[in-house]
Amino acid sequence: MSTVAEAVAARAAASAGPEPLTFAKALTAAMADSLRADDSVVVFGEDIGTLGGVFRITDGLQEEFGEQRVFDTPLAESGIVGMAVGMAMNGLRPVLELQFDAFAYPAFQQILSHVAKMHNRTRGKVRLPMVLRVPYAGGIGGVEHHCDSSEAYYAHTPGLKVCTPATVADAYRMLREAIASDDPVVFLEPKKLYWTKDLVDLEALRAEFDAKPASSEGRAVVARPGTDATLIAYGPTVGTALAAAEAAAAEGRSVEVVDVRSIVPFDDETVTASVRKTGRAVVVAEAAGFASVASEIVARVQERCFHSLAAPVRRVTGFDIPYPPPKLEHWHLPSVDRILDALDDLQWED
Amino acid sequence: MSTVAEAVAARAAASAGPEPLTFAKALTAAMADSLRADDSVVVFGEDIGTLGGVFRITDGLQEEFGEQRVFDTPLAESGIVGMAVGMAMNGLRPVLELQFDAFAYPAFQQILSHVAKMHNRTRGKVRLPMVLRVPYAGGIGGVEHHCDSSEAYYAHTPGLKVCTPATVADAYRMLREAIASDDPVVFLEPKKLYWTKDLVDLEALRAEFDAKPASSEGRAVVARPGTDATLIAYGPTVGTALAAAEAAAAEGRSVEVVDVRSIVPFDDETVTASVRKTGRAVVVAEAAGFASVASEIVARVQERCFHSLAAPVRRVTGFDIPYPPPKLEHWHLPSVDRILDALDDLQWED
Amino acid sequence: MTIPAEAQQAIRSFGISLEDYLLPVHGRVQQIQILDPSGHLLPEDERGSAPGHEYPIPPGEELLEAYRRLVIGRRVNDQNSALVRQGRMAVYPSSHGQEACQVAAALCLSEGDWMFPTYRDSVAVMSRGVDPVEAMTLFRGDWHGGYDPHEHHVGIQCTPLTTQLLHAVGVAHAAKLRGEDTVVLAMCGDGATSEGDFHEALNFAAVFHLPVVFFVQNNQYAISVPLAHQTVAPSLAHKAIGYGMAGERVDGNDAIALLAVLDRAVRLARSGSGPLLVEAHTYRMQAHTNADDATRYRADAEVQAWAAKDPLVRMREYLRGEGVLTDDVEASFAADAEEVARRLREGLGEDAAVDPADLFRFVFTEPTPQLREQAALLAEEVARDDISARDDIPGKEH
Amino acid sequence: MTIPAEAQQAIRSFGISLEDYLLPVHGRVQQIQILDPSGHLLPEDERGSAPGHEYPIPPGEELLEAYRRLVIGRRVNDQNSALVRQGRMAVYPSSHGQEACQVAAALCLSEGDWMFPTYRDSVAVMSRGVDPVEAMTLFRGDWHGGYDPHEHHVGIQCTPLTTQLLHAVGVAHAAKLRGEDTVVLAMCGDGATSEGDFHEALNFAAVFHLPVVFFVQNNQYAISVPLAHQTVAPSLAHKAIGYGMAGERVDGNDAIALLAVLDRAVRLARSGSGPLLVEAHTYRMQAHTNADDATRYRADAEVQAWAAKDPLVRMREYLRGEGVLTDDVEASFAADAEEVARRLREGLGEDAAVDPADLFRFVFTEPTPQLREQAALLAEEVARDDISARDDIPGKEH
Ligand SMILES: Cc1ncc(C[n+]2csc(CCOP(=O)(O)OP(=O)(O)O)c2C)c(N)n1
Ligand SMILES: Cc1ncc(C[n+]2csc(CCOP(=O)(O)OP(=O)(O)O)c2C)c(N)n1
Ligand SMILES: [Mg+2]
Ligand SMILES: [Mg+2]
Repeated sequence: MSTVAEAVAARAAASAGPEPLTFAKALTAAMADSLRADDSVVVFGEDIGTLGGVFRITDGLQEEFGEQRVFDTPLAESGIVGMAVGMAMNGLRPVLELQFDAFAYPAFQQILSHVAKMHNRTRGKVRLPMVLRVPYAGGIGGVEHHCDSSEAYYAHTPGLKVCTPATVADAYRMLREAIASDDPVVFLEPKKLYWTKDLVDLEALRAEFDAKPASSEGRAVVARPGTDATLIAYGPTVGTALAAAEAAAAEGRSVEVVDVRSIVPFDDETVTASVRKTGRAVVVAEAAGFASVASEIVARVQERCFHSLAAPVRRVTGFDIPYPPPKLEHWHLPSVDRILDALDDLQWED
Repeated sequence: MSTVAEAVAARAAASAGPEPLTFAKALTAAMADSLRADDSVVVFGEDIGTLGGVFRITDGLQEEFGEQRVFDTPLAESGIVGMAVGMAMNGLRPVLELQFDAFAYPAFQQILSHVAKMHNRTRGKVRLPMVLRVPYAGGIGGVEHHCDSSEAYYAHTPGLKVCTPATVADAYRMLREAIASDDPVVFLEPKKLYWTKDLVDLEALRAEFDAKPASSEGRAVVARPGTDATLIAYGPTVGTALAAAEAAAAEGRSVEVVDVRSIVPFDDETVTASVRKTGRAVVVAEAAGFASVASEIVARVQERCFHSLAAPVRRVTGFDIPYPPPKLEHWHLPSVDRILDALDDLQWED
Repeated sequence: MTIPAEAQQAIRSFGISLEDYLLPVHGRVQQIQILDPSGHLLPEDERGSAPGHEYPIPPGEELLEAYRRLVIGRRVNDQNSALVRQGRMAVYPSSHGQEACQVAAALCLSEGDWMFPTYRDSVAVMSRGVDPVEAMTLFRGDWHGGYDPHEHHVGIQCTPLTTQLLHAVGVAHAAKLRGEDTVVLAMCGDGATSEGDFHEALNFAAVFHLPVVFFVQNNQYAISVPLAHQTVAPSLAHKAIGYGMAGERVDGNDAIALLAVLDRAVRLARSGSGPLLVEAHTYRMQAHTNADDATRYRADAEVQAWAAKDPLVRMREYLRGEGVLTDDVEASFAADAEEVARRLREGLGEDAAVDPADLFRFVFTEPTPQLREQAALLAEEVARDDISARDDIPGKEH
Repeated sequence: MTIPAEAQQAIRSFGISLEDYLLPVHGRVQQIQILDPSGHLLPEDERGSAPGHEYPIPPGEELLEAYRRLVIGRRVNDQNSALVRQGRMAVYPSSHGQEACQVAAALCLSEGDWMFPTYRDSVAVMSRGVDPVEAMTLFRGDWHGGYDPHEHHVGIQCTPLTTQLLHAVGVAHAAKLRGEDTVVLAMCGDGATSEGDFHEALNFAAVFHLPVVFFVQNNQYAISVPLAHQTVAPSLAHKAIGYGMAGERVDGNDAIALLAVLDRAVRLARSGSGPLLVEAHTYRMQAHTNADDATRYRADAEVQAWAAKDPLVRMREYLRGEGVLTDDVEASFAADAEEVARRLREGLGEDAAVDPADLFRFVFTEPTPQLREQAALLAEEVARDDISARDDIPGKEH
């Protein structure tokens, strides 16, 4: 029986053109291709073997690559990350799955004190090429501890690269780049996007990666061009920002949307160019706003675009509350209306 | 043999006026007074009993209050915090010492998923009156893992109060308030201030606390008035900011310094009033700047004071690097000169 | 740290005791079992206990009450699973097959004692007295917890694995400092024993010599991961040794053995033995939760083999054999179970009103200025009725 | 997961083996000891090993070489403590009194093997071949680590307690997946065994059946906290049981016993036994570091009692008694030690130049645009010479 990744590949090759592919399967394909391309890649975590992961992102990988390269671990997150540090020290490229955002917390000492610092501590003698895949954020009706937006913890920690895809193509592209990176990468996967689909030419993406394996690393992208204001979003809120831009267009306002993609490093160039052009900006993120990645983006934008700004940079973020229970989460999440309100607030009368 | 806390108290009472007191001894006195005033207060952590803590902040407490109320634990930070959660659930007020900033990381799951959320999760049925004392930040020539500035992790987590004193009087005042608080408080102690001294009337502080036990909770304070620009600082950088203001005064510039004191909740009123008045602001913090408390302050200030600002809000923070080794740390830490440079940058010519 | 002589004597034969492993011997993993799967009493010398330390069979009324709760527990599990299928609950981790553990956990405790359960222990929580509908609040998605932990001395059902064991230790420690004789039952699964907090909790309890009974339901799987990938120790009860603690392994589908062992454990703990570890050998008959597909990782034959060891059937056969369980009594138990099921159906049948302002009410004892601002923003939105009319709500589609 | 029959046989009497604790027996904690404190061989039946599994005494040259390293190790400890007092180093955690453990840890490994040391294991690190001055970089404050871990297969000396045990497990796992026969020695202290990572590391090593020898130097204190507040287990070696691992306890001031036990452990691990746990019973003769004041928490009498068990004296007496250690040989060892001390004094005697640009060089394999900006800012400051002239540098006063 061929694996799903192969099936996907076969289908893509046969049709030689875009096919509907889920975000989840794009991630699976990225891992399968990386395992195929590089013997040193290993994949492990909780339930990622036989089960294929609770979100089925590693589905079929153990079957294809065997229990030596794709395996379940005992249930201990610090153990998973700490063991990966040693494996990376000794020539492998571990790709870990931490089952849910909040269940990475037991591993924080290993992540903050070792994953982030080993390269620096050893003056570059020890590289830690490892990827920490973290399904994050909410909007899926999950109970407590299953929907945290934890990017700020990672982004604030020097020595970690942090990125998050918002499209199916980026899911493939960015995960392959993360696995190929010689630095540790925290790869944040917006859970609610796992089941989204897009027409994607996987063969073209493969060719793109083979030709320029780091083409999108560290780069933001303009997801929708516009002239009157800029929405800056990443991961789970990119879609909401695009929907808001669409709604604003109906009201005659041309709104540009920037998809940040890479939180660390941050693409000041793309973001600054957009806001200097439009003169107005709203940062949209799902995490609690206080001392967050959104705060950082606001701080950078006002520093760099001060004289172009017609209004203060606004934020639409999650409230400063523990992630709410399923029945209340829609009040917490940044919504199109809340974004439109923030846009309306940008002192258009001045 | 009387305890140091008593000795200090006796001295203060005898002289009936300000006495030179170290920051460290002010903290000791605050714990001693809290233990005396409230039977439910217990103090524990690593080496805090017989030894009196590696910084001697709990010196004499076990002797005075006994091994039931002041005790050493096995060496396990998650254990310390998790056990404290249960003790707080069952009627006690634990005051914990986490030996150094980076050694709180093993406890992050307990802190982020339980300490911060228990009250919310139980709709207020379970209160967790506990204080996590964390010696933090650098400037003491400490080796790696002993000088992290970890406030952003706590401040970003909804459900935690976070504060940090910068003066000897505040060390006493704020720690007593934190212990009296019914919410969990992360109490950040700038290590390099432990040995600073100030003339402090401890009896007056006691009377102040007895009269208004939460008088400073959540409040920032103007540490030095000025008219031309505002320096916003907290904990270890307040002193540096004051020195910079002094130096600026010599150059004819009147600089106001706001000591934030309470990071969560944040005193927008005091900060906003200052910046609206001066029209210029620099945030000074020791932590790495990216996605930090400093970012948050910049974001809030530009949102609230946009039309008063003559220049973008600037930051002087630690670089986005792992805390450097002793011989290099002075290049990393916010310095008077770097603050003066930032002030110079605030577009005075416009 | 001194153990009363009487307790000391008793601990000595509480399974793997402190004195038991100091010099080499050879043998097999012992396990306490009193009833065989067909409901017959095993011969005394095959029950796994050390000679002279046999476990007494609990009195008949206790067993009958236990069976009643088993019947209710099974019904609760099946009713809740049905409610999930009907979309009345977000998720339900069923303890179908583990009801004997659930019921024994509740029955072994006195009123002042505390229980610290996991997400899977809803039946134990209800059996302890918590209102069934309140217990389901978490899984229904109205709030993170629906009951007041102080009311029945039951911690909020805990998801971050083994973190609750430390809370149990803290509750016991506070009680001890106040001189109360509270015993705390700290529950977790087999997979959870691999987490660092398990280690720290057992060690803290042992070093502070606290009356905590650690109760591990070894249901053979952590989601899809079988026990063999979790540990290669001869048993999970053996983990007690490293903490200077006594441990015991018990058949987790034998309610009589469970009651006997847990009763003794609680009694020992109360009399100053320090903490104890009990491993119950059982099986999760259904998938991890409704979101899981157990056929991906385990064979039907294995499930069937365990079905033959069903804890209800075994107890029923025994009690019928003893003549205690008549048709009438059975009918009344069934009616009790049906009543709880009805309460669950009714309680979860209609949507309880949720108040968006609750988002800000309980973060702190008093909302901060920042939270008041955010609450005002939301209140304004709600007032505009924008939100209720919106279609673009993220997550609505799931 | 299959253990070769030969190894299995050997493990059976490797102290507390899997088979040893399955049924009750009574006795005392066993400990391997070969030399008594006065340097005489103990009678064979008092050495603590199971009959038929006695530890052979290592050959004379190995013992002589071990003694040479003991002498150097002691000199290194004392020299470094002196350099701290002279302000040439920021801090030094001395292993004075634990040199036998340090030397045995280095001697038991082959070239391809790995060592994962703690902050206290500088002597072991140097004994493994790392340049003494490079090893001191961390404590001197020039950088976080001064040597290349790959060069001698020695992890950077680790401060966050027991985190390095997991790195050791990972290195062993990677080697195993590649089919290499690397053994990894993972070191920690008694206090560190209470941390969650200790538990996770031992369990991962056991479940993945990896050739890791966990080596705990039980020096009776974690800073000020005595062992009794850390654990109530009969010994730290007993912690092996909960992971299905074999453990052994050894006199940590008896270099011969240490070499015998560690040599066997490494051999067993290499031959497929899976991980093993060795606890060495020793004593930290000096304060935790120069910043500590040990008189606050321990009595002089206790320290003196341990001084009488000094590992150097014992070994010296034995080797002199055997006639292997002549005055000439001793003089040459002393000269070797003096040579290392001289290198330390010289290497640490003058300030090495530090480059502020290093702050940004190694954060990532390539600096990010943000780091380049920050580096430029600092470079500009440095160029203006402001910084070197500044008096207000925070921390300068300390
Ligand atoms: C710290 C943490 N990591 C991961 C998870 C995700 N998770 C939930 S249940 C589970 C398996 C638990 O298995 P076990 O302890 O055996 O309990 P059981 O579900 O079998 O009752 C996992 C991995 C979690 N809840 N918490
Ligand atoms: C996670 C963590 N917590 C706390 C500390 C602070 N600390 C450094 S050494 C030490 C004591 C360690 O004792 P032990 O493991 O016995 O080793 P020893 O110092 O005796 O060699 C402590 C508490 C630390 N380094 N790491
Ligand atoms: Mg289980
Ligand atoms: Mg020690």
